[in-house]
Amino acid sequence: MTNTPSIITVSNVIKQFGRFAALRGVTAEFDAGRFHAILGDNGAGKTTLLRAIAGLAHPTSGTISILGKTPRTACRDIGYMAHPSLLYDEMSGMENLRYFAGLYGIAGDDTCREAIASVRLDPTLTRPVGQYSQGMRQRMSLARAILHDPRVLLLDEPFSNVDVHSAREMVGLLKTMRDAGKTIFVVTHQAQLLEGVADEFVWMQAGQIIDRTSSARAAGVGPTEGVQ
Amino acid sequence: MKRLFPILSVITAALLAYALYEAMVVAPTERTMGDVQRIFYYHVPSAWTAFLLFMVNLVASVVYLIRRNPKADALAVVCAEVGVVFCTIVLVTGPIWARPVWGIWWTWDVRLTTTLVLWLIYVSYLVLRRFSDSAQTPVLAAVLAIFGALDVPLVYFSIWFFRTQHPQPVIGGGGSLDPGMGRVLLINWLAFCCFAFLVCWSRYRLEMLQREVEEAHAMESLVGADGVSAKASLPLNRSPR
Amino acid sequence: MNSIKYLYAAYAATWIIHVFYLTTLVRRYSRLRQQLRELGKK
Amino acid sequence: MNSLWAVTLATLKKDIRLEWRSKDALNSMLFFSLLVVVIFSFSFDPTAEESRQIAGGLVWVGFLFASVVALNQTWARELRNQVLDAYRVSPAPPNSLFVAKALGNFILVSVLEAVMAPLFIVFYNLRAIGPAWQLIPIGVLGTWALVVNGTFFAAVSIRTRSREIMLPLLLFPISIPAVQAMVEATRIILMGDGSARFWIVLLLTYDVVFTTACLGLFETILHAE
Repeated sequence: MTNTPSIITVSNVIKQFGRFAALRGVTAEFDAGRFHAILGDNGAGKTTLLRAIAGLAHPTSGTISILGKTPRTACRDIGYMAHPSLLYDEMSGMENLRYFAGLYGIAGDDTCREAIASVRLDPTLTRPVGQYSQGMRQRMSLARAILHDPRVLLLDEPFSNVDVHSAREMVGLLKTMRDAGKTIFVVTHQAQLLEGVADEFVWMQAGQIIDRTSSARAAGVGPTEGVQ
Repeated sequence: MKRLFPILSVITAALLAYALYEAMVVAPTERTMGDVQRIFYYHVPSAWTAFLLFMVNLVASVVYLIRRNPKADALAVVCAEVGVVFCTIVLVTGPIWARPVWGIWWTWDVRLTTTLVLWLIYVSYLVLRRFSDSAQTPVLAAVLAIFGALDVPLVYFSIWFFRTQHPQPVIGGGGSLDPGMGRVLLINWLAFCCFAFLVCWSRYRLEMLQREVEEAHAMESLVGADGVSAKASLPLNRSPR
Repeated sequence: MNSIKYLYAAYAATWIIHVFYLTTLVRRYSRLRQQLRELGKK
Repeated sequence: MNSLWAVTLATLKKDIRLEWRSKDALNSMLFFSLLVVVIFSFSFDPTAEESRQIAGGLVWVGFLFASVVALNQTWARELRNQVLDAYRVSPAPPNSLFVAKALGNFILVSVLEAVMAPLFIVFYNLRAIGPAWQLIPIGVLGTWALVVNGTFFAAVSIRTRSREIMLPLLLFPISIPAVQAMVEATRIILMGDGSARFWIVLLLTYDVVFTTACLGLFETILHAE
């Protein structure tokens, strides 16, 4: 486990959508190999920050660097999982992963099978993803995100709309990945699920980072957890 | 800069008045068309000005795509909008001219039709700007401007060839211009260019003001709703713009 | 020739369009000014 | 280069498979185009000799409307579950996605034309007086002209509000020379009225110019956010 300081540097990032700024000057450094939970109310800018780090949204101003590269050039090091599944509902899990593996230039089914097995799903399932339960779909979505073995994993609301059991299972999976040396970012409003698991809690409000704490309870400012 | 605007306005007004006098009084009356031919002195300079503005729009769009400079984008919007205004004038005065001369309102003349297509393209450009989410608008619009520019020569050739196959009344052109007419035309063009420049300048300032207001709104929008903590930290992180 | 009225119509149309456009600019400008004032008050 | 084609093929295969499973674009388009043909034959008396003159126009305007329906569907599939983001975070070349989509639409619209054309021929009792084989290059080039810009502007319009209506608003003005070329070329061949060479060359030029432009600018559009 290499602990290079600050794998991701965000400096003074502003993201403006017309008359609304989702990010209003975010500056932060994030360490490698740690589990970061990003918390905040709806509209606090969590998702936009994650999308900006993933290279999906270009900041209006400011810069983001990942391992010294821009988000776009660092794309092989980033795994991104959004709240929607990012999978084709009409295809089976294996068919989906095979296609996405192709996008990363990974040939052969072994990698896909391993990825599916690592999220504790059955690679031989032929059901289309659209018929999965929400918890299964989230895990399959995670399998897609880790397909190319990225060093940084960005997850947007991976626990919403799933039952507590599935959520805990997901947390367990993420913990294992962190222990394997990956840097993990989770956007959530369910802070209590990550208490004792995440290394750092990043509190966002109104498009800015307002606090960074090591425990979900130690937060001085910021919203009460689980409001939304 | 602030002083320049009124001075330029006065000069432009004088120039426009003088150009109008030249067009109405000094310019020789055309033999076959009569006085109605004087529409020419508004119609043609408007067209040239519109084309010039669209060209500036294209250049600004390309510059924006390369440099991502918001000022280039602002210039592109301004030129497109003012260009559409001038282009509209061309399309309105064209039929007013055609009617008494050829007895028809519209003719599928090469230049008139190309202008129409150009107008359609730039109206769709303005519609696109209106209907897209603001963060991406400049990029999409700039791309559309490039596509439009590529389209114009093709439109011109297709209509030109179509016309050679389907004989229709020949508009203007042909023959050489009376030198007196050429001079008046140039004076009018100069006057309209100055006028267009002034309008663009005002519109540019309006655009910049609008962006300022949007930015102020954006930076303000969450403060009211979310209370003290965000407000307290705002001045520290506010962008220096 | 009666066609002189077409000439006046064309010139008038030109300036009507210009004035109309300038009016919309002025209106947009005053609306922005208003918003700016409201923002300043907050 | 290798991965470019590999990804293009994979994407195309994936699209065809998805279309085959749901068939929503194909079915709605086929029915829509059938309606277009029928309504046109009510509106323009098919038996009149004049309708021969405008048949070229009718055919292509029908195709144009039908393909807009298809083109609007192109990216809808990628927006569901935000799958497009999965492509955007991957290192796969953006142009592969564009080429795959354009080829997919080309196939779809060609199928559509293959179904609609016989209906037009039957209803309007069409037969070519000029060299009929030239209708094939006209069909191919004309379809590509509609589809290449259509795919591109569909990708533009998904980034706007009211996206379904934006596509024709953006696409039609740009397509004017292509539509004119297709219509004229078809008319010339149906009427046996001289040579369609100029129009075919114009179509070819249009295709080359805009295919290049699309390939050059698609990445900008895909990552515009």
